[in-house]
Amino acid sequence: MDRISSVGSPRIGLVQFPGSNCDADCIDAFKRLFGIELLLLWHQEEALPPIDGLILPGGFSYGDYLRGGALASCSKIMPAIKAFAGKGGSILGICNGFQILTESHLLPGILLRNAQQNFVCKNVDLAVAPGNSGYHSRLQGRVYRVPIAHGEGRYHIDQDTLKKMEDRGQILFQYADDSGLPNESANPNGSQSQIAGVLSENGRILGMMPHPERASDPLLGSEDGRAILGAFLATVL
Amino acid sequence: MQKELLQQYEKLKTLKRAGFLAEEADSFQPLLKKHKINKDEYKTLRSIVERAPTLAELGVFSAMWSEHCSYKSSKIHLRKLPTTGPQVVVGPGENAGVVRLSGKLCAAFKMESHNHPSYIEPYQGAATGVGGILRDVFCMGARPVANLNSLRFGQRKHPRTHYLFANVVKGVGDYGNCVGIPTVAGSVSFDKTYDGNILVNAMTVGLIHEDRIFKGYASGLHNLVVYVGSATGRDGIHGASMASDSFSTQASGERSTVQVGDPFAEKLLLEATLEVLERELVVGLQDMGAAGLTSSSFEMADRAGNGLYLNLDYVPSRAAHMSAYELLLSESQERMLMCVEPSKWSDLQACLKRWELPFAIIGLVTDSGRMQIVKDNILEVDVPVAPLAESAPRYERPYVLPKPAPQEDRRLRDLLKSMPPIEVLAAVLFEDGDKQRIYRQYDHHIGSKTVLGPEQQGAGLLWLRSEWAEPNEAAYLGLAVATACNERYCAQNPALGAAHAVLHCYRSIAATGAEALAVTDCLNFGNPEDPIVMGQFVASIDGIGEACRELNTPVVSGNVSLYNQTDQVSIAPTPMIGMVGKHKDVRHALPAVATKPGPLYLLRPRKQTHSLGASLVSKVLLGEAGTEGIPAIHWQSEREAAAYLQRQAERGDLLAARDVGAGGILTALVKMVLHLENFGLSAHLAEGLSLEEASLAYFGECSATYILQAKPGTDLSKELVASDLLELVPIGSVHTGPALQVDGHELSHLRLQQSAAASLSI
Amino acid sequence: MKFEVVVELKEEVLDTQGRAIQQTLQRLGHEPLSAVKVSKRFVLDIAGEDEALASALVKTVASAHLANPVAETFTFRRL
Amino acid sequence: MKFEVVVELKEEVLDTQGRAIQQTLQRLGHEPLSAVKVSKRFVLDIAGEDEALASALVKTVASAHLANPVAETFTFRRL
Ligand SMILES: Nc1ncnc2c1ncn2[C@@H]1O[C@H](COP(=O)(O)OP(=O)(O)O)[C@@H](O)[C@H]1O
Ligand SMILES: [Mg+2]
Repeated sequence: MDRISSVGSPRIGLVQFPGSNCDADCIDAFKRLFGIELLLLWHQEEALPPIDGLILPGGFSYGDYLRGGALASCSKIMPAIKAFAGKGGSILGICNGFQILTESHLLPGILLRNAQQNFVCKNVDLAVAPGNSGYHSRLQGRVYRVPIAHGEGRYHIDQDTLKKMEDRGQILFQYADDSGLPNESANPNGSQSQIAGVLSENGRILGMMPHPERASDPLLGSEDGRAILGAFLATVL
Repeated sequence: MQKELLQQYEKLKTLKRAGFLAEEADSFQPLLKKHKINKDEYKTLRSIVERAPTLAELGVFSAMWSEHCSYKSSKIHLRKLPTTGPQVVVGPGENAGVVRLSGKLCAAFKMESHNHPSYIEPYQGAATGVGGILRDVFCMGARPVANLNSLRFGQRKHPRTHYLFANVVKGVGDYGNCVGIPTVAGSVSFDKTYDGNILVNAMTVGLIHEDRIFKGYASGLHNLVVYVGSATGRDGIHGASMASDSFSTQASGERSTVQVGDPFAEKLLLEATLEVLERELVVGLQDMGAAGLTSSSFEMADRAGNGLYLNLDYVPSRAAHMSAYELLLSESQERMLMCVEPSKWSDLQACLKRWELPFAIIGLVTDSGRMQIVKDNILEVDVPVAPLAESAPRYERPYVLPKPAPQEDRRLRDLLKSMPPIEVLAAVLFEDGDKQRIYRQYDHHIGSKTVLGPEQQGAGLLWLRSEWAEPNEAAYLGLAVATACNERYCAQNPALGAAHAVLHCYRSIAATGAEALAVTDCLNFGNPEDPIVMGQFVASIDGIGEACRELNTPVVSGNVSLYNQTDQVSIAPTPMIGMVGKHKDVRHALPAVATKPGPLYLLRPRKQTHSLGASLVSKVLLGEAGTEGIPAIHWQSEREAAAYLQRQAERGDLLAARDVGAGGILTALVKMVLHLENFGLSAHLAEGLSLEEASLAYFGECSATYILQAKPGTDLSKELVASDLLELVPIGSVHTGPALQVDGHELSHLRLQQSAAASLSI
Repeated sequence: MKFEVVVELKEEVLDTQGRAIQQTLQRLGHEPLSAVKVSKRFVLDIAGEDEALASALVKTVASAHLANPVAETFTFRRL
Repeated sequence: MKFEVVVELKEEVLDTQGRAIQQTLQRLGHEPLSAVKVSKRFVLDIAGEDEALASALVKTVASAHLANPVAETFTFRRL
């Protein structure tokens, strides 16, 4: 997909669903880290304005009263988002945004209730799994410390699809120990293969449970989100 | 719609009235009793209504005059609290208190209890408690940025404790997480005084522009009264009087419909309310809290000195055939009452629709000075507004002031003489369990402001980055928040204990490098009709008042929760304190845990004393408070210690600071590295002392004492506090590697962490 | 022996989940969907042969742990 | 017309909630309780008289929304 405008900063949209609550954090992070003003898109719009990339923020859309993201995945704006994805558009879904992406089948798998049954809020270390996507090549070679805060983050997928995803390099992030080894004892929610973030086949849609937008300043505990959000921006440049 | 309501209003006089209660009937006295209206109160009621009331009217009076809504037992004493100061923008009386942080940037905050509902249904009780306090803050126009919660449960081995704990924590977490407000600090303890009556106190802090503080009135003749939010069900009817009810274990099976919290609806209500206020679409707005539609409509009308006409047929309801009584008194959650000028109605409507909130016009502002409420063409309520509020009962209940008389208590000292300190330490450290069980379930990062959260173990600290602050302060301005109350101290000595609660918050705020600004409280006490309990209450107010005057932290909001008792046994006085402070530069924020190696110091009074009375070690080893006294307070020392911390933090010389509280110096010291795998410490606190003396120095509790960690290479002792009162003593250092040594005792991490794991099962 | 326990909110208690699901799905065009109630269902496997004993156990477990009597009711049956 | 929809985790998906409940209850002394499976139950109210139509709607709603085929299966019946 061509960029909307080749000069100036990219046009990035952010969808607000009823119950989205990490929208302000995303807006703030993009402004401070990259000087980018996100375009706010209301869930009831049926068409997207011209954009280069799209963010689905975290929160509890519709209270997550069915499964996380299930009700939002059928909101009015979704067909336009699917069309954007179909054209190879770049999308970043964070936490609830990830759930919305799996629920609307833009990403494989499902996010089930955490294995230990409780909501969990903490910093995790993320390792970058093998793969050749733009994200992989930008992010490989180090560990990222990023907060998580969710009750339904246990990634599940059937074995065959998992194998295919691994072969195609669709796994991006895995929960790891601080040395960067994916590790069951570092797995906060029982995710299959410690999966914390996955990509679409074309490598342009990323869904992840951790919140890179919150790791936006050393004063907040980590600035590792900058690299991750930067890798997303790189996919639209 | 306005026209239609006006027409209805014109014809009001022709309507049939609901039946007046038959005062001679046998059922009448029991009915009054059920509504907790006593003889004198009924006399007043009658003189206001000028006839016998209808059932709905009786319900209205009962709710408005309940302890919960009217503060009838506490008001005369609350007046003694200091409430003013240059930082105070809005003092007590509004939905929340407001203090100025910098420039036009203010913090609105309040704390509230939800004790009884949480005991009956812990998950929903705790959740709706959080919802209620959030609404109090955002209906002033403030955007909530932090939640805190203070929890008190029965002993860990009490059969109900695990269930209550697990569900209260889940309820607090699920609600705050879903609305998207970080829970950045709190407190918890387990004590047998709460076996039959737990405490769930929730606090919210919001940010607001000084010129945009909203105090809503139902003003403007014929303006529309609009109901916004979830439909009304038969939830928590009598909630307001239940909150003032005491428990008996027998009655715990008999319940009205539980209130269910809907955090998703709350989030929509929050966004819609802030938008409505920002765009100035309404003249009045009030959340429907305790006593629901009744208290919100009366408050709104009373503040404007107006009357209201309401037609309950328009109230969205969830259950069939709800009576006027039920509609007026239901405590269904997530609802607001708004008052709008007809010209703004279409904008308001569009805004509410966008947020997918149900709404309905239910009435009009009138100049009658009366509350006139109709349902099914029957006039159900017709009472004057102002007298009802003005004549609310006030009680000067008899009280007996406590007279603490501490005495030496050898039992604990003898025990300490015979026990290895390391064993005592393990027991003390984990008495309240590992607090991760709580705060892991609370989102404490959302909002991207949390510089210090529960992982840093002290007060919460938010980085505000607000353009409303003074330009030279705006970039790194911080808001510090804390809550505390040591119920053991309060049981022993209510006045001094309450002062300690204020001090505890003050110290943990000072330990971040911030300056304390103001206080909110939540006064949890037993039955005020018991002169001893009332005496505890009065003494506590004195203690809080003294502390707040001495520390220059006025009380700007608060809440009173009485009748916390089971089977006639009242809880220990628990005046929970919440405090906010201002941090000038969050780049110099001090956590209460070590993050790097560096030298350690003890900042303490030159004449330090260690007290064992009502100490944590006494609770753990003796199973009771003992008879010795609790630490005395020396205000000047406290102020100097806090000022010293702020100064040193600002200079950038410090890495961490922790106030010494329950459990004494050794406990505080070990907690600074306990959760870190990569750091240990070596320190000397009581070398050369006898075991009894050493244990006293380790676990005795004290005042004006902090543990500081300096940046490596900084020698703090060079700039020793130039004070006659305080001294700074080097005690060792934090180093890399797990070894943990104090006075030659090896306190291996492993051992301690095992006890941490064991404490998981409450 | 398998038993099914169904735990439902009492009639008068607000079903926040059901309401949100119903409203959203109706807005999506499923107009005839006039109400949704959400409940929990447990399938319990009880070791042993004695049905009366097993059924008593199910009842105990359901009333003491699976359902919260303040807000919920339960029914159970053998599968 | 009322329908019941039951949404269950597929056999191969670990039911962590069921396992947690089973373990806790067994620890509390309910030894014969050898397995617990948790599922969701929805009661849908469909306006109209035509059962075939209603039943088709229930099926659509269940398969598109109430159950996620990646991990769940559903059954439904008229009540
Ligand atoms: N109920 C609670 N909710 C949120 N945080 C809590 C709660 N209880 C304790 N905490 C947090 O845990 C940390 C340690 O608690 P504190 O009461 O200060 O213990 P200590 O005795 O170790 O000083 C603090 O940061 C506090 O805010
Ligand atoms: Mg502390």
